[in-house]
Amino acid sequence: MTGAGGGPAPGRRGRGRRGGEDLAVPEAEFTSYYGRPILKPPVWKWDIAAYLFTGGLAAGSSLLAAGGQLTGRPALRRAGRATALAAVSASAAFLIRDLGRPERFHHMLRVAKPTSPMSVGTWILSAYGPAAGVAAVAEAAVWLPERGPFGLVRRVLPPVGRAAGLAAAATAPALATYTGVLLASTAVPSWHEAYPELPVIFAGSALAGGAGVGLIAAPCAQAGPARRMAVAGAALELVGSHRVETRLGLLSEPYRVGTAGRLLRAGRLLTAAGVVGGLLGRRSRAVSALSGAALLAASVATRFGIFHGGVASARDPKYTVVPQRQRLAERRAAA
Amino acid sequence: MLPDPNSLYGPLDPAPEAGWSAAPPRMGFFTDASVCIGCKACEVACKEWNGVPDSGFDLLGMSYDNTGALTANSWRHVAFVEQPRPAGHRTPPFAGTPTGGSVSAASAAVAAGTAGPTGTAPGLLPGAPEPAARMGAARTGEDTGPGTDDRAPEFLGMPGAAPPGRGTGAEGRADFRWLMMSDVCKHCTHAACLDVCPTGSLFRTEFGTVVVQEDICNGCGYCVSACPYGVIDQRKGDGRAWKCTLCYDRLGAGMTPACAQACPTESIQYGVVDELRERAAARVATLHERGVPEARLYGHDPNDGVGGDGAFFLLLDEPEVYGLPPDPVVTTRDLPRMWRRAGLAALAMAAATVAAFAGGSS
Amino acid sequence: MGLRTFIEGWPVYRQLTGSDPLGRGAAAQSARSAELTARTETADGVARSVCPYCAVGCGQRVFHADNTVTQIEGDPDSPISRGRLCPKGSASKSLVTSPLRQTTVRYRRPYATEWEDLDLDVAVDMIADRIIAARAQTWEDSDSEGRPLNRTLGISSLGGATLDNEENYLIKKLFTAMGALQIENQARI
Amino acid sequence: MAEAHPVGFQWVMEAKRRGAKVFHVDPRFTRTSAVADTYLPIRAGTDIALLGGVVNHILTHELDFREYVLAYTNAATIVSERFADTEDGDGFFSGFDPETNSYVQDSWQYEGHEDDSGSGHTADERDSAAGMRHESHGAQVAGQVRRDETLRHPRCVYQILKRHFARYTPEMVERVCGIDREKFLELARAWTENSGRERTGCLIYSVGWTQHSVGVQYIRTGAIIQLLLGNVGRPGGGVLALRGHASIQGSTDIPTLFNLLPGYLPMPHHADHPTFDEWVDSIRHPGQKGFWGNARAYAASLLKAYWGDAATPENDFCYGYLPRMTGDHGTYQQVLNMIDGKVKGYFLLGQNPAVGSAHGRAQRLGMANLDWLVVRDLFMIESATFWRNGPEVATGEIVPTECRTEVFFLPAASHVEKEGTFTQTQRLLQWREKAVDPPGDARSELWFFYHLGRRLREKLADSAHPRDRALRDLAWDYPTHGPHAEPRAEAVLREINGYEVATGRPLSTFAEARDDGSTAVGCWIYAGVYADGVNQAARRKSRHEQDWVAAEWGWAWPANRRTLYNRASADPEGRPWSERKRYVWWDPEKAEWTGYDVPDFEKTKPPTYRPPEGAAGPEGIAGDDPFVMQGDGKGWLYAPSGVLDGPLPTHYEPAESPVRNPLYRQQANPTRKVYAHPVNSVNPSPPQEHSQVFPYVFTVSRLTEHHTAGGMSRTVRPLAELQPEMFVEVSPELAAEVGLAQLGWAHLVSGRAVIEARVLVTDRLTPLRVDGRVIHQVWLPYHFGFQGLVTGDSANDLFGITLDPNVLIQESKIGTCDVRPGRRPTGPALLDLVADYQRRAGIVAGRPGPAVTPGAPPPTRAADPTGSDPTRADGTGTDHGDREGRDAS
Repeated sequence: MTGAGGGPAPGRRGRGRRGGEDLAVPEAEFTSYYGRPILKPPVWKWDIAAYLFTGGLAAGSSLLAAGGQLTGRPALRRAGRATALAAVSASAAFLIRDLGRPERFHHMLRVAKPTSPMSVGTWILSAYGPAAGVAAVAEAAVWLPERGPFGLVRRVLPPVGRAAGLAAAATAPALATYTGVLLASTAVPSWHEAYPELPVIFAGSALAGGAGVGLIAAPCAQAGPARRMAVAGAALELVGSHRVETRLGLLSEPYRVGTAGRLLRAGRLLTAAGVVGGLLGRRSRAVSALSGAALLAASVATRFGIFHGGVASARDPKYTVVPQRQRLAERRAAA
Repeated sequence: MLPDPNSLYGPLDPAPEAGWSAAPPRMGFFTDASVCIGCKACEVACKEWNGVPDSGFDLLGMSYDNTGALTANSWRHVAFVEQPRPAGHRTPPFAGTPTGGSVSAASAAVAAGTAGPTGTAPGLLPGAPEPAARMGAARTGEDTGPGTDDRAPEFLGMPGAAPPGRGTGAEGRADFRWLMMSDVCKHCTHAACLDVCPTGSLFRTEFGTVVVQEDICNGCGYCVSACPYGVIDQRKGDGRAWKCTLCYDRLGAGMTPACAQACPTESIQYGVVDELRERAAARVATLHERGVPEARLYGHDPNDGVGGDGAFFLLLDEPEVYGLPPDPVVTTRDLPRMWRRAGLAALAMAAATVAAFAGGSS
Repeated sequence: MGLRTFIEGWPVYRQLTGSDPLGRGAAAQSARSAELTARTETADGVARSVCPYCAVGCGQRVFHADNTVTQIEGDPDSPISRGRLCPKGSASKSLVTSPLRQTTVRYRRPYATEWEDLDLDVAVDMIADRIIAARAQTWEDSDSEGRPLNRTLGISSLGGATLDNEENYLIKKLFTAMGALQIENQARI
Repeated sequence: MAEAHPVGFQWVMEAKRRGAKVFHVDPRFTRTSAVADTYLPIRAGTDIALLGGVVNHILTHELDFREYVLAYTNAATIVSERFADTEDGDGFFSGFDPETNSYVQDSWQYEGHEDDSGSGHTADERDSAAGMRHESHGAQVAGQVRRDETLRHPRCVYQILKRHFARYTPEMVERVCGIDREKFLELARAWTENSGRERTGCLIYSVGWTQHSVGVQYIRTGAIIQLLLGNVGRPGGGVLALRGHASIQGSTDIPTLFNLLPGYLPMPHHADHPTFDEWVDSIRHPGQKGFWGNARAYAASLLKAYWGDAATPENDFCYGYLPRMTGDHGTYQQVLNMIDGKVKGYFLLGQNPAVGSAHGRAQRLGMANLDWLVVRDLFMIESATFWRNGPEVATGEIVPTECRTEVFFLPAASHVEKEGTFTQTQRLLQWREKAVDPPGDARSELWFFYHLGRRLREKLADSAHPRDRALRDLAWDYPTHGPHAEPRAEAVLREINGYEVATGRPLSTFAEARDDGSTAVGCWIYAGVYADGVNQAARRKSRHEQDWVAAEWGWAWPANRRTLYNRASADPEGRPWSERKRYVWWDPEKAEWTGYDVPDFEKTKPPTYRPPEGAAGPEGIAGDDPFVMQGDGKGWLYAPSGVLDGPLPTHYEPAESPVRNPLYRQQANPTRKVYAHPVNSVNPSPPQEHSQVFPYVFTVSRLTEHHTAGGMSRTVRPLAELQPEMFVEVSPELAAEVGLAQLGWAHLVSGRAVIEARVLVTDRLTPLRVDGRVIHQVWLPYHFGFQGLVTGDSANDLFGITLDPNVLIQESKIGTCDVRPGRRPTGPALLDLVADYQRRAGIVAGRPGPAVTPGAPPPTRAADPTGSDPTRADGTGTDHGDREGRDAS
């Protein structure tokens, strides 16, 4: 078994790896027990897909904020920090909400397991969340009275916020990309086999999302980095999602059809629109903001698309049996 | 103590690797489908001991299987498969009777569409008719055992085209076999459910088994997606994940797990995994001698994708016929590469941000 | 619980200090799991019994605590069953502890549409009265030729195949003494 | 066996693992078939034809274990020249009396014993199910018999058997049973090849075999094969009955049955047994051989146990108190009497006839017409709630406000809430310890009947009625304990075991029973279960600590003997037939029988012993006569008495069959018990007209996941979920013919009822080619009813009432029906549908078809048998029953 993992051998089935939509897989003949799924599809509900988005958004926003902080673009900083706090709060809410036993959310802190992306994510969030929170709260310093105990806080907060903002930014890329591993490290066929791409897509999507916040919030003068972030993010996202839709042979199918296919196509369009709008409309606050919104929407669509694609692949035993049969046949042929 | 080099993939004795320095020998199940009589004592004995609730009162039409699948509310599941194939009967069961074609495929296809509330999530999902029909279809050529599965099941069209009993194989059916197999959690050497569990609720016991700790589980559901066998799921209302514990409490008291103790025909054998593997190999050899070439082991090989199962099987057909994945792989095999990819992506993200801020003037 | 105990009980700490750095085994074990024991170990007692379903006669061990059955499983000593049970035998605990079991006397008056409650003692007394009345109504001393009959055909009974020998003995003895001949059980069916 | 007795089946799997071949014969492919080496689908109701084919195979090829057969069976015995076989009588043996549709057995006797048949006429025996008396012992034979050791005499049993079964050829088996002849031969060869000195073969049946109008003869046929092959009394041999209830054997030994008293003593008959002496002599047959000679002691000791001090030799031990039979008082007769208003009160003790008995509608209508009903059960069963939610309430036949039955539901204690013994299917008594107290008002039957009796006796203490003396004199003092004054079960067991009245010393064996009133024995065959004052049934020595016979686990009657007639495991000289199969043998040095089991023989009687002239009782049994309970010490291939419907098994069609009997003009068992009651009916069978109205055969049996009428399984969650719905299994061929779809609905119509079920279309059922036509069979579980966690229509509703003449057990393993797609009608439309079928089938209420098939005149004493046939119905005189296809409508 090579590093390509359990994926089907290139060229064997997905004829024309780069053949765009022409990836028709011969109708797979397979057997399963009363035709039923072999795997249990994920029990995660929409809130996990939403978390993928908000987590990425928080990460992208924190990076944006840190950039703004370091390059003197206060609008980016403020918007980034505020969005980061809101997004990370929503993330926590989504995560806890999805638990079967929400009151036991703190059990996540019992262990620190490198084998569990969710455990790793928990600790990343534990590091990131407070930092992002403090950074955002620091923005409120200006509204505090100048005297008294609050005056002290008002004076201390900005430097603390700066440190926190940098800390949040330092952990943000991990927050954005670990979710790729979160999905990939499952038995869900189309997630697992997409493990090389998922972090890339999610990184790109996070960047684009952060950029979207910047485009919406910042005056055109400060929005340049956001535009560039959008381009970079879109590039990562588009390359990544193109690869999952084409590289995985049969397992790419769930990303091309049904809900997942529609969402990913929509994501691609919105991303393109966002980037184009961001670049062409650089002088128009409105166009920029619209572009930013498109990027955010694209990020949402992409996350939900990836999510649904995986779920679909687990629901149909075809995606479990056929690639595994193929693998066995290849092993036998080799032996 | 450093983790074993095979701590994520490959042959391993899991209990010592999980920190049990004075671990007893690894314990497990060998489930021999060739002597299973489908009585479901295992299902019931398990529920009685473990206080597992019912999983719905629905006629599924999957032969005598009204459980449907392993769920949080059924930790043993007896599969029933009817097939117009030879079964080592000295003469075919229906030789000489005025039969038409077989209906096994068509009936299975209809049964694929049933479902019922199991009280769990995701529970029992309906299936597709074609692969169900293929399960119940005759085979072209002779069944000479595992690894010769290039022959497609002989399945002549979907039901509905012709009334059952007509139109398919007009020469009549003579051969028939009724497969039964008690499925259970595999207690993998490399257990993805355990590895991905963020709370440590799922843990490796000193017996090498994999157990959900009900006082810890917070119902995150990660294990459900991680299991390559589709074993574990979530109990509704309760919210937690449940599965076979290999009767951890009984093992601690030196007792046999409830299902194995109840099993009337020793189809479910409990013991030291190494010994069970020897016994299983001998049983396969015996069956091959007795003219049952289709007998094969499943999950016994420490070199397979999950490092071998603590609960493995002797099957009489391909694994997927029984609802088992033909070549499962634990997700952690690829985990280091996944983290590397995530790291690269994170770096790219950071670099892109730096570039975005550093690379322009506006 | 002191802080020290708390820290030492924290699996992350145990991961860092113990033999299970990945937190997948010993370090992750909960206090409950560590103390887990089979409830058969803590039972008040175990009764050696026999399965109530079919006639194979499989040995059962009935574990109980606080006057409640906590587990019923096969008796490995039995030369008949070697500790094994079928699904029905395995379900014996659910059978005897079932919430659907009727545990109070129910009474349906003639022509009534609903059940009502009745005291057990009163019920037995009423049944005794009805037996005496039925005998009085339907007693046959002798046949047309004067040969003794000593019986009533006004009382019937069905059942016994699920009961104990001792019970069947008393049933037959009492019914015979009251002249009730029409005593039957599943062996006729 | 895997279906209904999975744990017992472990021993079959064990044998298979060691190389045994397993053959499974069943109308449907079951979980047993799945692991058998060969499965033989059979038309329900034709087992005698199949087994008769095996007998023929053995005799034709002389494959019998000749040494065993000669020495241990009655093969050599010469039968009366007056005997005529069914092969000559077109389905009738000699001695048939068409007035009563029963036999006079004189002509069946051994030569020179023609007047010894005991009852002479069997009509009375049929009514009292007298065949059941022989469970503990064979029927009687007086004196010496004539034998031909060469087996060539034309009237020796061997030759009679050979002629009788000569037509049961493989071709005939195929024609009757629908079993491929090659497959039949596979079975016959395997059975014969695996029997003899070195090997034994075992025949196992589930008691569905008894639920036929020729049920006893099924088992007889099996016994004949096993005797011919030397498979009786030897390890790994035998005819094993898999009974279906925890203590159904016990409830036959200590009978809650109308015709028996404990230990298979007959309930006295008003005409035959007016006095104690006549009663006793009818049991022991003075002067006859065998172990039945001490019957007087058993009978006197029983009455002593019943009436204690009041029972004295002078008053015949209160024999006069016993109620007397005048005819058939069986459960089905009772139910018909209930419908007719003759029964006032009814006790149901852990039994659910509304679902579990044949003709459920009759059962429910009967219960709805009582003064009072007492139901004692764990759960609220259908038999307690029929007045509010039974099917007849839906059809309007039972109107709650018009139903007068007063119902007492008394909750019962479960098996863990009381102590006592069950007797399992191999006669083994096992004591159960009590684990917990019963909940609420729940009480044991022991408690209920003890206190009911106590109360009755109190109420009648001052009664002057003679009828109450039996109650007032009853020995009814049992020690009680606990807050509810629970009687001590061990005290009752001690009484069952028997004791010396003077000292109270428990007896060690039934040989200690006396006829002078000095011993009281509740059930003589159980004597020894409390030997030495120790509860032997409570023994639990682990199987790991004793040999494979495990004699110290529980206690088996008689005398803790695990295999009956085990003297036959040794050759006539007392040596094991082979080392592999040694079990019980004669030790010449110690001059006694020894072995793994308790020898079923007088311990010191040497193999060379020959009885002196005129010896009676045990003394009359020779040293090489293993069948010590038989009057001649031999295993009976041919039964000159004791079986009412023939000395040899004969294939008759079931009472309801779509097929004309291919062997004889006589269609069905002419001696079967039928009830001409308006509620009862029998679907027409050929040659009657209109049999095509009910073209399909249905058969019912158990599922592993459920128990009997469902009262102990449909109420239990982990079982109810495993088989949650009533279903019918049909072959793909029938599904196509009728238009049934997998998981759709079907309804089945008989002359009694219509029920509905979900459809499972499965390859496990197959049509059969029978006598040139295709017969379809469907299968139903009979577990479902209208109460419980899971509910459904009751299969037993479809049956009518027709009984085996020997034991009065109903034919409820086969009936005919129509099968239609879709759900059944409800309400009055349901009754209309059944009425329509009855009309089309020419069913007249209360007029079952003729027992003697028209045109099949039996060799009889009657001058004009057909003309004098009182039960003959109209329009049945010709043999033009439609043999093909369904009714066109």
